[in-house]
Amino acid sequence: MPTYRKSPVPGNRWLPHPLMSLVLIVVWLFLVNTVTFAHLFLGTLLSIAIPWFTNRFWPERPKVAKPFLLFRFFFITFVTDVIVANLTVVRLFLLPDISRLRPRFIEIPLDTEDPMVITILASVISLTPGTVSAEVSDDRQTLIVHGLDVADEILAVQTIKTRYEAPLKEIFSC
Amino acid sequence: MTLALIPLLPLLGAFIPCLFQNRHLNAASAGLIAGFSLTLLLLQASFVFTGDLPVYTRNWIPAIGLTFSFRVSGFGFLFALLVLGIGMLIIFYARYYIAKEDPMGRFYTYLLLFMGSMLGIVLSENLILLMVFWELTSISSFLLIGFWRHRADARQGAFMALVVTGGGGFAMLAGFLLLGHIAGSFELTDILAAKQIVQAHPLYPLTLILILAGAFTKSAQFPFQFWLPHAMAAPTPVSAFLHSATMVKAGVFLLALMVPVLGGTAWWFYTVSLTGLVTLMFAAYMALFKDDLKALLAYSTVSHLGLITLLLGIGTPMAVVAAVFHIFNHAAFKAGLFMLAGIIDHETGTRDIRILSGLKKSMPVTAVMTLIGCGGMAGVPLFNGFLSKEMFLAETLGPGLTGVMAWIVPLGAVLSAVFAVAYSIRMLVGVFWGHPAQDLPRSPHDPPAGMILSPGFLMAVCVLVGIFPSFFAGPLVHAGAEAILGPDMPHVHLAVWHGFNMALLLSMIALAGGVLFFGQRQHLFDAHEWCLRYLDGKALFESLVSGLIQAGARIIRFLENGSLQRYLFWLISATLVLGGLPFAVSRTPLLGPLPLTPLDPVTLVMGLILIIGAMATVKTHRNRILAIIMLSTVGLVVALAFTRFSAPDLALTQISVEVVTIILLMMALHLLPFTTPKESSKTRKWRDGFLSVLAGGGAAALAMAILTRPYDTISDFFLAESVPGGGGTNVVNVILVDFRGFDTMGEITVLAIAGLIVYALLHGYERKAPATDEMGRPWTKDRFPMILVYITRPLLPLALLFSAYIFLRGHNDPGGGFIAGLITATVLTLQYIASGIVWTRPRLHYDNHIIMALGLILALGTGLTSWALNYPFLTSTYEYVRLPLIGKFEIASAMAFDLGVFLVVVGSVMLMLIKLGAINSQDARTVSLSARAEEHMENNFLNETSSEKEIH
Amino acid sequence: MLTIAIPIAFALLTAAQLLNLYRLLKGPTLLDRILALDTIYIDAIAMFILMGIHFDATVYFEAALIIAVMGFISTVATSKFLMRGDILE
Amino acid sequence: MIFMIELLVSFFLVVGAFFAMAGSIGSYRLPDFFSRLHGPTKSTTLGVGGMAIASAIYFSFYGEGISFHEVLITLFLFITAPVSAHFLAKAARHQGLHQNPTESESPQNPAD
Amino acid sequence: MEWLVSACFGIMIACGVYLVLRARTFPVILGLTLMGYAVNLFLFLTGRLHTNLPAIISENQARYTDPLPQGLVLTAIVIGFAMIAFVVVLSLKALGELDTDHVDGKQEAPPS
Amino acid sequence: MINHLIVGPLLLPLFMGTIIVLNANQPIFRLRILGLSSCLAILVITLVLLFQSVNGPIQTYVLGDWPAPFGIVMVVDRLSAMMLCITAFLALASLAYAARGTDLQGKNFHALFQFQLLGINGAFLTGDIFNLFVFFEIMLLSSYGLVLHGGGKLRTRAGMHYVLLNLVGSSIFLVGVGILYSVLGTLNMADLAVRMAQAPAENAALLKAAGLILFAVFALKAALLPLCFWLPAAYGFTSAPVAALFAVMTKVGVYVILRVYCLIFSDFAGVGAGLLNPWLLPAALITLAVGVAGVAGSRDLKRITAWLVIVSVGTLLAVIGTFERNAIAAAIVYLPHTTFMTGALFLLADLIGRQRPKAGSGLVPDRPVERPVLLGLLFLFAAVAIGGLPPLSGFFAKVTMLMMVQGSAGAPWIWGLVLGGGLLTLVALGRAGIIFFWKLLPADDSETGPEICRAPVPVHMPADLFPAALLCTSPLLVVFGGPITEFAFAAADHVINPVHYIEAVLGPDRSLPLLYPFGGE
Ligand code: NA
Ligand code: NA
Repeated sequence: MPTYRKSPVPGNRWLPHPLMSLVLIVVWLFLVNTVTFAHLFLGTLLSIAIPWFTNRFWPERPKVAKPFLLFRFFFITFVTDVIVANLTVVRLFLLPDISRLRPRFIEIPLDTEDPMVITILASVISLTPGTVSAEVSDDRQTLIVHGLDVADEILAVQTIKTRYEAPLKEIFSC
Repeated sequence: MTLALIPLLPLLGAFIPCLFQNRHLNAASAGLIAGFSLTLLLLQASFVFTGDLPVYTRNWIPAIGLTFSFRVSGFGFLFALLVLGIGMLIIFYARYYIAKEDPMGRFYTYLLLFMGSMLGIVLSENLILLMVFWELTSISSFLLIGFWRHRADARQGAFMALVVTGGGGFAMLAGFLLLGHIAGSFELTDILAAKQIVQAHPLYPLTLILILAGAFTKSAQFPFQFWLPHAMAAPTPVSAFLHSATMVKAGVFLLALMVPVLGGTAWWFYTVSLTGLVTLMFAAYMALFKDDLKALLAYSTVSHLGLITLLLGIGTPMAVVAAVFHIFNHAAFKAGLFMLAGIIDHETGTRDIRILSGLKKSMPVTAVMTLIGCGGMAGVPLFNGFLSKEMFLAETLGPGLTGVMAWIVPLGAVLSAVFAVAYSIRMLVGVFWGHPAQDLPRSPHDPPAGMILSPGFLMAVCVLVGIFPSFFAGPLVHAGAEAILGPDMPHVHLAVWHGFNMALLLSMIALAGGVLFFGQRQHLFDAHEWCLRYLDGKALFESLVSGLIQAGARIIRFLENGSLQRYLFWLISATLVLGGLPFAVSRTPLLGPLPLTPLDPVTLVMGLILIIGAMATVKTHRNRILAIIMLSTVGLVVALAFTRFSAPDLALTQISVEVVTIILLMMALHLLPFTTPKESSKTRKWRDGFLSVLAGGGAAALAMAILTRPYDTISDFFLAESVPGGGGTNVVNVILVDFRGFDTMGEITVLAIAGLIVYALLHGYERKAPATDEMGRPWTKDRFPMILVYITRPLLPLALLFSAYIFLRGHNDPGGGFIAGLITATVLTLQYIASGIVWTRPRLHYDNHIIMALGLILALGTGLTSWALNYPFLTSTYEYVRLPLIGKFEIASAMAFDLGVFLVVVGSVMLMLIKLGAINSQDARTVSLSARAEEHMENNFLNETSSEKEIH
Repeated sequence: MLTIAIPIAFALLTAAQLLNLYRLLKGPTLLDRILALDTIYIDAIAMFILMGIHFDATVYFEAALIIAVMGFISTVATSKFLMRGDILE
Repeated sequence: MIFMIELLVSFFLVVGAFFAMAGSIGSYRLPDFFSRLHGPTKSTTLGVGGMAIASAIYFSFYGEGISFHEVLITLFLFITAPVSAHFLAKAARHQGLHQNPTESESPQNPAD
Repeated sequence: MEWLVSACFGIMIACGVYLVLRARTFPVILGLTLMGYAVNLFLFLTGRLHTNLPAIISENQARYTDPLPQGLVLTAIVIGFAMIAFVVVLSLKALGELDTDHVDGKQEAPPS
Repeated sequence: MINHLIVGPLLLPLFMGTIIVLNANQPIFRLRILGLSSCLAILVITLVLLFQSVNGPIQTYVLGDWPAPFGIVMVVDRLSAMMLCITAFLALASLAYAARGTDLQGKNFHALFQFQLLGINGAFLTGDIFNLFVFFEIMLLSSYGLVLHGGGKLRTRAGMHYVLLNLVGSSIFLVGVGILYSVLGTLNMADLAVRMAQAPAENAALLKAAGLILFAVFALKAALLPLCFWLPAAYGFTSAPVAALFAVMTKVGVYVILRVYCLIFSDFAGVGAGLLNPWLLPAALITLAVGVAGVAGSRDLKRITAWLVIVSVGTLLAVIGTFERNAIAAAIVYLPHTTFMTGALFLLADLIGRQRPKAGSGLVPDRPVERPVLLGLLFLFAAVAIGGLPPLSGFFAKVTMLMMVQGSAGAPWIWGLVLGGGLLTLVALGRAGIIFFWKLLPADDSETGPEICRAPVPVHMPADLFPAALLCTSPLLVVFGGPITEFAFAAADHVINPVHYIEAVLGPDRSLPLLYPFGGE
């Protein structure tokens, strides 16, 4: 069973979810498209008020053990992979002979049971090379993935596990 | 006022007898009221006999010429006297007649009501007022005839009387309205003076016919005579009252009343006299064959009314005098005879002439009185009936009749007189002579004095008038006739002996013929059986009524067939016809002068998607989930179109609403059948298709007509005032929360109502969902897929922030409370979708009713604050506030209003969705509860308890 | 430059929408159609953004964002409907 | 400078639109549902993301100030698109769709 | 452009009318929804077609589209939504009470 | 000085309805007190408005303080004040009756009732055509809820027909409003009238189409043939107090027809002048005829009453259809009478039906009702009034109408149908009364019978009072017939002559384009 932290460590009664509040302030500034003190003030108000309300919906929160790794994973590995993946896929779409594709399901055994990590992993897989995550087995032990053009199943599984699962596990330390 | 009190006393006092349980008090109070009335009437006697016409007038409804006015003419006085005099006798008589089991108080109430209405008829000065009392007699006689409600014949008789006389009343009302219209007034005094104008008017014949219809139905003239014999189901005092002096006499009263204004024309003469003649003969003939004493008397009554009608139809002054005299005489002997028949019934238990026999021994007093009454009825000399009948016979020979009528009328008169003598003899001889009857229900003897007193008084009047007519009846008849005839009043001397003349001869012939007829009656009886089948008015009436009822039912069944499709077809067709007609008949071109804007390919393609999506929705509507998908394509493209044509607010709203709608539809679809069966016939499909194409074509044409026309709009005001007046740059939003804030107020009320209704409809409603999908596949056991659960949680605060953004910017940019509310509601709903009601509800434990109500109150309260500043409801205000660091920002009251909108939207949408989702939650939990789901739920509960702890 | 790029982008997006429409009508499975609809939603977002640039107006942004939110919820609800029948349980 | 910006915007626009269309081509051409799923999930999402970036650049230079809110759209799509795809795939597996389109897809739409 | 928009409106009305005339509640609701979209569009059209003239007061813009119909449409959309939500629930209620989704409560389909 | 009372009949039910929603979980008696006190207060307010309107000018209330053609305006003239009063009184009696138990048959009854009042009052008050749509929707949606209140097979089916037809109707309404705006560019009804009078001929067909399309909607609400067939089932199967209140709902349709076609499409309206003149009278007469057939052919008192509602609409609109001042005045005289009496008859039908175990309100003999004297008397009262017999209001209203249509082209038809219809009504109600109160089964007969459908519900005294209160208006309408008729004529003056309305709403300058038909009153 995953370990849920019922009470967030850094939060308290009035600021239950500081990280979320920070994200919300940033998003607010993105939304309003201007950085003025007024909007910062308003954004802060909202960023305190909204988590206060939504805290109950997200009592168990992932703890980011390695923020830097997170940053590197998303802004380097992920972004490049997305672009590469898309170029690959587009090439496949435009293949003159579409029947050359080798679509198939592959099963990836999971090393983690943390639902957040599984969720992120599944999403990342879907956005990157030729794969779409299709199902998490009921016991959360396997992730079933559809590959558009899979030459070597074992290689594919291996790539996913090392390139995505391992860093994610490390980031969220589980 | 005294005048008005004469009819009003019995009417207003009618309820008094009802108040007592004691039978003596019932009768005494009724008698007292009638007595008061009579006293008041007699106070008027001095005026009447000196030829004055006392009138009491008060304004009532001037616009329709209705006044509350009464008059006592000599004729009215005569009638009122009859009504009250006989009425009091009846009250006295009924005290003994009405059985202990019957509610006597109610009887007297009805009787007084009737008496008052009757007095109203004869004393009204205003024609509409007269009509009021006229119909009141219909109602009260209905109650009286149906007094013994447990008897089927009483019910039928009452109903028939009501319908026939009430219906006649409606015709008469029309006639009166025409008459008043022609004469320019509804006051009798004016109308009676308007003979020339009325008779020269093109509507005179119609007016006459309508008024006569009322009079004839009331006085049971042919062919409306049939109701009267059936009204005999009433208790005998009622018959005695209604069918001698009052109800049926109202008809002839009216005829007589109208003689001065409507009489004297060929129309009048032929209609009235022929009707009278036919009635006279027919009823006299029918009376001959009646075995029931009351039935015999009833037909006799009809016949005598025919006689009076005939006299009024002839219309010569002497005929009118004769009519008035006969009205008086007939009232006296017929009321008495009815009472006597009642006594016989009361004492022997039957009224059947065939059973009754030889009663003269056991009931000598009754026998003598019946003899007097029958004498009057048959027109035997020395009894009152003889005098007026002889005057009648004289008139049938008089100069008033010419041509064919000159011999038809006398012939008919004599023939009916023969019948009258015959049935009178039959009544008298059949009951009192012969062998004493053996097997009567009761052993007969003369009734108690109280019961015999009333008929006794009347029989005394018959004899006294019969012998000393000028002393006992002269002044009354004179005053009565003079009131009708005015200056035409002839010199009349009522006397028993007028010398030997043709009339006397005819009387003698009648008497002799009657005796002869009575002897030969058996042959006639056989022939009569044959006629009866064809002359049964009751059967005709009943088949008419049931025919009408069935026709009504058939029409309704044909039109109102309970098919919504048909009703909708009519609605749409009606709209098409109405909307299309102006274009069909006018020559104006469809298109206006505005130039068309060029079409670009992107818009074309999007339009194409919309068109295809709409058509695909129709094409796939049997596969419902597919149709939903097609429909949402249309919704999306509509939103794109709004954006394309400069309506970003609309696009936002459209998209949000569309998604919520789709979710709603799918939630419903889960419980509804997945597919629609094919059940429309080819014709229906073609018909509907045709209508659809017409509607679509019409709609498109309409849109073209509009888009190509220039127009001049008030919107410039909004554009100009939005910033300075409303404090916002988004004009659409300012319109919503300010210029037309009241619409928005109504709109959120609609939403709240929808929430309330959905809650009300679904409260306690449960429905088992199908266990498999439409292909028979079982549902997945993964109720709350993990990935969705964990993606929605961080999404919630982000979406709420977005919603706050949309809300706050609404006044100046696209957005606003409604869209923000929808986003919030949808995102919260997403929590329910992802994690289920059990998990989510405790985290959102707000009562959506309350949120909704608070929203409404906030909106309302914002609007009301303007009252304090003496501005109308919903007057908005805004202020630019400058704070240190933060700078200048705007506070608008419209924002508070918009927050109300937001709350209502959130509350109602959540209310609807959650309530809808909860319909089958019980079933779902039990049906497909897997181990995994159970575990999941357990977790949820764990989380929940802990989080609850956190909160408190 | 933009005067060329925008029409090209519009043309490409329009073509994409047509292809989506084909898939929407053709199916063959219901899921194909749902996918097609989802794609129409996303391409609509692209069109909104493009319109914003084309008209030099910022008002299309919210519409785009709302479509993104609503399109997601719509797809999720429909998929759940297919799997569970009961969307909100 | 202006030209470079315009070029950049144009580039992102066209490339984004191209990816969006490529996604649709994928869903148009590919033989089975699972394969078709790849197009919209990846290409279209990226395409829209590209156009959002174009918009961000455009409005940052031509608008009233820096405009980054388009990034939010991209972000949101990148979060939700895989979830949608995952859900659709899951539903498809639940419905028993297989790689081979001819086997299972015929009885799906009784009304067609 | 006007022709296209008018045609769209007409076809939506036609489809809506046809569906509303069906015998089962669900297609009727679909028809009502479609008609609702169409009528909202029509109401919007009473402000005529304007490209890129949103009614948001700004110094850069000289002309604006007619904002009033848009306000009306917004109200109409909301009311229409409330009505559809209600009628959806009503159809379920009717199914429970009448045990059929026929609009007239007919139990069996008549032979076609 | 702003007369805030004008919005009282709107804000009060809105506020009280909301308060009731907030108190939804409180004991029912509290909700009843809230609802009834609201109705009572509305009645008082509307009475004040009525008295103000008797001698005063047309009053307006500009919401949001935005001047007339731009903002939304409420208008109180004599007719609307009277309609408000009628509604308030009927609502009070109906709600009091519902508080005898009907309100417990489902949820949210009291809140919906208040919102229903809001909708109806709004439709009477508003001077803006789109706002009229909004109030129509409030009225309809609440009525959907009330019609369905309590549930049950027949009620649900009838309710569904009612709902679906009206939903389509709402769409049509919007199309009509849209056309009007697209040509005339305004929504204020007075402004519409002014602009209609000035509209060029090339827009005539479009404007006429708008008017006639709107007529289809109003005809649906008012239940004119062939759009009336939802009514008998909907009114006949819903709960009695709701049906009683709904006696005024069709009158909303009538009112709106009167308002719109005497104002926007009046005789002075240029291209739209006299739009409805050829249509209304025949449609109304056919409705009247079919309504009478329904009255005669129905076998249940509730259904009879429902058809009587159609008859009353047919009568009203036939009279109004002459579009003459006097006739309209007569219709205004008839309106309160027919509304109250049909409302009372619905309640009576329920009282009677609840006490007859087998037959309910069906025209079949059954056991005697409890306290037959009182119920019988009330029924007699109602029958006499509705049948148009004296001495109750029906007779005088009928006389007034017949007299006032005299001289118009349709007069013979109106006379014939009104009088003939009256006779058939008399037949139907007489038959019903005889069966209910005279033709009885022995009291012990039904105890053993197998076909008992429900136990008779004893009726407590107060329940009788409410139909009685409605019936009491009938003699009052008669006794005060003089002033009432005078009022009706004054009200008709305001209705038939749009200048007054336009002046009140837009100020004297704006009505100049219209002719002063009565020489500058
Ligand atoms: Na559910
Ligand atoms: Na459920």
